[in-house]
Amino acid sequence: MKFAIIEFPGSNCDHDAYHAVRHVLGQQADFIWHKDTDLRGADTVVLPGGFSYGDYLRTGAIASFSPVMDKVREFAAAGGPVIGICNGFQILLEAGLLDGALLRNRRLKFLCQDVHVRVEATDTPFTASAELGQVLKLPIAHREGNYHVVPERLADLEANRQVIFRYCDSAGLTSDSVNPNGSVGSIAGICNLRRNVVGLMPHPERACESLLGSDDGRVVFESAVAALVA
Amino acid sequence: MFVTLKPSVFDPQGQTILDALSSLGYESVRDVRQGKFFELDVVADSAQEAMTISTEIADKLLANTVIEGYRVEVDPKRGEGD
Amino acid sequence: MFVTLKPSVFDPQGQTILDALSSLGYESVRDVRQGKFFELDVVADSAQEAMTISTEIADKLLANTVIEGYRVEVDPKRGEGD
Amino acid sequence: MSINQAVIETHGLTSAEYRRLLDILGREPTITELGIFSVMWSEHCSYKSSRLHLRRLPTEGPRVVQGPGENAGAVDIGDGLIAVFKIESHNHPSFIEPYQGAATGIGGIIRDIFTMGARPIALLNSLRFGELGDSRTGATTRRVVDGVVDGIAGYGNSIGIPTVGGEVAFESSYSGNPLVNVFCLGVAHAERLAKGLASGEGNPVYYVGAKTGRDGIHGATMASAEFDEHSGDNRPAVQVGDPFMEKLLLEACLEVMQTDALVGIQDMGAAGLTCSTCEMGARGNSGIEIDVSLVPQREAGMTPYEIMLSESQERMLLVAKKGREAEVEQIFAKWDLHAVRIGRVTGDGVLRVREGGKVMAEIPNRELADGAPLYSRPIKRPEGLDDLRRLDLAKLSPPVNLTEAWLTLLAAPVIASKRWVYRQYDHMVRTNTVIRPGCGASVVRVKGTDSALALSVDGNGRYCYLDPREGGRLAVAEAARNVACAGALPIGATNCLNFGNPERPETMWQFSEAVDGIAEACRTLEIPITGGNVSLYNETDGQSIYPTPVLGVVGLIKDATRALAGVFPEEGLEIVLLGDPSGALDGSEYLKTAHGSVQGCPAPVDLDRERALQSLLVEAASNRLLRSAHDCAEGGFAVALAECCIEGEGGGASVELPSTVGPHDGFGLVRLLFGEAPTRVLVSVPATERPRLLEMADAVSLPALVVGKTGGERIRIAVDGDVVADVRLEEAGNSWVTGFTRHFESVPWEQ
Ligand SMILES: Nc1ncnc2c1ncn2[C@@H]1O[C@H](COP(=O)(O)OP(=O)(O)O)[C@@H](O)[C@H]1O
Ligand SMILES: [Mg+2]
Repeated sequence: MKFAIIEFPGSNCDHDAYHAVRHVLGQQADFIWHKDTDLRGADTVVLPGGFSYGDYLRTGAIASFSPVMDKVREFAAAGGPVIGICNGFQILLEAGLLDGALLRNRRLKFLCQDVHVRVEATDTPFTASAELGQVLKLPIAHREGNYHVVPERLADLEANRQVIFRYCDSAGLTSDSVNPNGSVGSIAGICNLRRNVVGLMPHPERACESLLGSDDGRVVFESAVAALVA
Repeated sequence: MFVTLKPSVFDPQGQTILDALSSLGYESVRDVRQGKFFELDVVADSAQEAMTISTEIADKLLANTVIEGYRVEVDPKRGEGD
Repeated sequence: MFVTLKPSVFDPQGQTILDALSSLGYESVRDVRQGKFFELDVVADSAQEAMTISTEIADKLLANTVIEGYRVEVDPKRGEGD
Repeated sequence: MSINQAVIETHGLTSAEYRRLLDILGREPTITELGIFSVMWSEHCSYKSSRLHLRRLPTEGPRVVQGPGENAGAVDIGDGLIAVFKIESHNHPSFIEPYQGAATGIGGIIRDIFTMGARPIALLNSLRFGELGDSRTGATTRRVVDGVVDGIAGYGNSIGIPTVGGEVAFESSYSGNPLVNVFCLGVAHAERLAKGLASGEGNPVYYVGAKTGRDGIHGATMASAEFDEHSGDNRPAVQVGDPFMEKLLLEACLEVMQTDALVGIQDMGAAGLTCSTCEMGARGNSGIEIDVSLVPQREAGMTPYEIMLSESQERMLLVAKKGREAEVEQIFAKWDLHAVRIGRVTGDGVLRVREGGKVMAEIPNRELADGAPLYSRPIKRPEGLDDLRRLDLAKLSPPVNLTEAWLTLLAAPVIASKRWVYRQYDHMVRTNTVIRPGCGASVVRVKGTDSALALSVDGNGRYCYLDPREGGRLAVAEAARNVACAGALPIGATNCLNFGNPERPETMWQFSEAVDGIAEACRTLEIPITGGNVSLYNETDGQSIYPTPVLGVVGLIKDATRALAGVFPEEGLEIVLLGDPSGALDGSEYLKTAHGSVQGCPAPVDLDRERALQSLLVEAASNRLLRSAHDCAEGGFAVALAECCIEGEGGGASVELPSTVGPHDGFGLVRLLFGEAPTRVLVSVPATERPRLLEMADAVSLPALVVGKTGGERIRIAVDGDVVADVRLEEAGNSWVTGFTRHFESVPWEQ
């Protein structure tokens, strides 16, 4: 099982994702530089968090034009599992691989804290090993995490069960007061229609070891491994 | 080149400024929306061409048309000095 | 209301966008500077008054005059529709 | 331009300094040379007022790999690794433009660390502002706080180095001169330590990073002159940080350092190209010759003077090995950076600046770098200090309701939770943060080893104002104690000395006393100082800040899984108070919050006992005896107890203290609850481990008192059987958690 971790200039959770899959899960992992045009036989692609191109212009905007993104598109079109975390999610949206956009958090400030998210679907390569309704404690760290789609598209997303993670409290209940950034429908993560491309704002790679406060994030990567073996 | 959030999209920055203004006593301000603008220095043979290039750039890169609208203005005089 | 970095102040955002444009093949773009703009809906008796209020707001709140300059434009027609 | 008296004065050189310059050159300087001398000999770069004093700080120890003198210090942390760390001030720029001032401060300290070949893994910040509640300056303070925190977040988050801790305090003395001290720590392989030196005649000198603009020209001299109402004139000198560029530089430089193609490297910080060329040459006993026309420039028509003095951010100077140029250039190109050869190393010990064929400056390096005059400035103990140090409680009345006083204190901006601040900082990126900000020291693990490092920055300007020597000792003791509470052995320290105008003898007295205090404490606690920073002229319109030394202490935990949190982790634990139960109200937060008074003699620290306490904590933590440890600092015992409950998972607590004998002034209980004193730590232990803990304390004659148990929905303090303060955990939590935001948001926007 081999993960490709794409590095854009300004990515800064690339090493964290690498550490999680390589050292915590014991899987193979390769860094792929954004100018590369070869995913080197990877089974799963990870677009890590960070501030690609400084988040200048708009988060993820410039990175979505990187040469490697053509390969990621091909890989996704062939059904390969792709996950975008935080800035990686923003890049997937800018690249048109997922629907919607991320606005500035409703209270404007950057937020770094733990949140709870509820798993809304287990038929994706990144949630297959989780249980439906399972509550995960994961960190967030972003200023532009306020997910937005127009109401008609939101209805589509819901109807197609494309919402994969929702902000909730520790008991799994959603409410405005536990929605950290104002995302429509408390959406923390979504997938594409084909369900192989997933994007989320929380950082599962930061929650893979209990020493760091939570290992709830492991299930995301373990799912990817299991999905491939299956 | 002017890029603004579409009217249907909530603008938290504009709202915050509005709140600040009202707490400063500027009651006459009814609404604030924040946008970005870009000054591009484009070498082109005609204003027409500059417009085409700029519009393409705005559409492709500078605006995210999912949430933003844009408007392009060309100031051809600028170039003449060069 | 337009807020831009003063010309002598480094604009890393503009520089990065410029680099991105050139790697996308837009060689004809020579310079990019990014600024903010604000649309304020001001209730005022005259364009003059709106101008005064807006300028005051720009100076006090919207522009950081240490590194930014600003320009205010008033569009009186806007209000008529209300 | 001809060099007359006025020109010399605007360059901040005294006539004696100018004569020295003439001696060194043996002729009149060119204007470029004058500019170069003026920045190199500014207080900021030359430490001319402080250096004689700094020599008294202990800088050696078995773990010290790099002491003061390089871009940062370094200590051995085992496994073939070293911890590289330093603290820096960015006070003046942060007042002029809070966001960019703080942001570029972060950029600067990060460069200091990776310049040494270390991968930066943690940032801390120590902040001092005016009072939010001040009707005259509160609104400005709010804007400055907001901008500074935003700037630190903006830069640190973007570059991906976690800001894991810090401190924030408010005192009116900082209202016109806030303090922004930033600390960075990195980890390097011991054999890869890079140095800022130039050697090897003919080796190429490279410039890499952002282009040079007219930013911050005279920045270094600005940081060395006090503010007055004309400071606005300096404003265009504000620099804008570019964290994205710095991220590229960081990765590219670390990659270049993996090769052995590099001779030396230094960032262009204060005094930019001038300082880096001259210092690298001086350290390597060589000269450097550069051609300014080759320097990448952002603006047209820049003069050699401007290019040499520019403080544009995110630039590095490198000396590579001859013949390895292509290798170096390629690595930078991979990161979209263009390394430009601007000169070469020479053997003549001269800094030579050319513009094309023309020589614009030619100065012997060593004299320029190390030849600044050192001043033994006059020292005088301030008059009125004795009055200040006399605390007369008879004029004050004790609180009627101790519970209310407790809640008020918990909500005071200095004490209340700083969540509003650290939530804006990404404190988890790099997945090393074992103990997050919230309570006490922060802990980051060192990947690839079993170990972790605990970090704390501390200082209390109020104590130093009342007694600078004791204040210096207390700052060291507190920072080290915080680290020890996390179960870490303190192994090294850095310090940032923020003081007023050194030309005032009273300031120099404070400075000298504080240095002696720090030196004493570091000696007894065996913590070497490996570097630091001095920031003088912190005064506005003649009003000086409190003398504020800030200590950053690094501690080592051999087994990261034994790092101790500062809060009660579960119900049913026994709470033990190590150290004396009572504290003093002198200089305390209680006295200031309740009575607006800053007076008295802060409780002194017994350094031997402090050392015993810290050793005990480290040993008990490594034996897994303790479940938590929290020192009693500002706000005393009652505040520490509340914090342990609120931030923890152990519910409330019920404790009982014995009354202590003291003056019968009606403040006995207040001293017991809110009095401040060093060497006091509140720990929680499982009942089974209590006897061992008490034995250990007894063996070193450290008082240890079992005061109560964790659990329940209330926090209750009884004295001799009578409940004296009692509050619902939730209510106490509400005061503490929302206190900061409530104060902050109640300040009107600036008019
Ligand atoms: N400016 C800041 N940046 C990050 N964390 C901060 C800052 N100020 C305070 N904190 C965090 O809040 C907690 C409380 O700080 P403080 O009251 O100074 O306690 P102590 O001195 O006991 O560590 C600490 O964990 C500290 O790291
Ligand atoms: Mg402290």
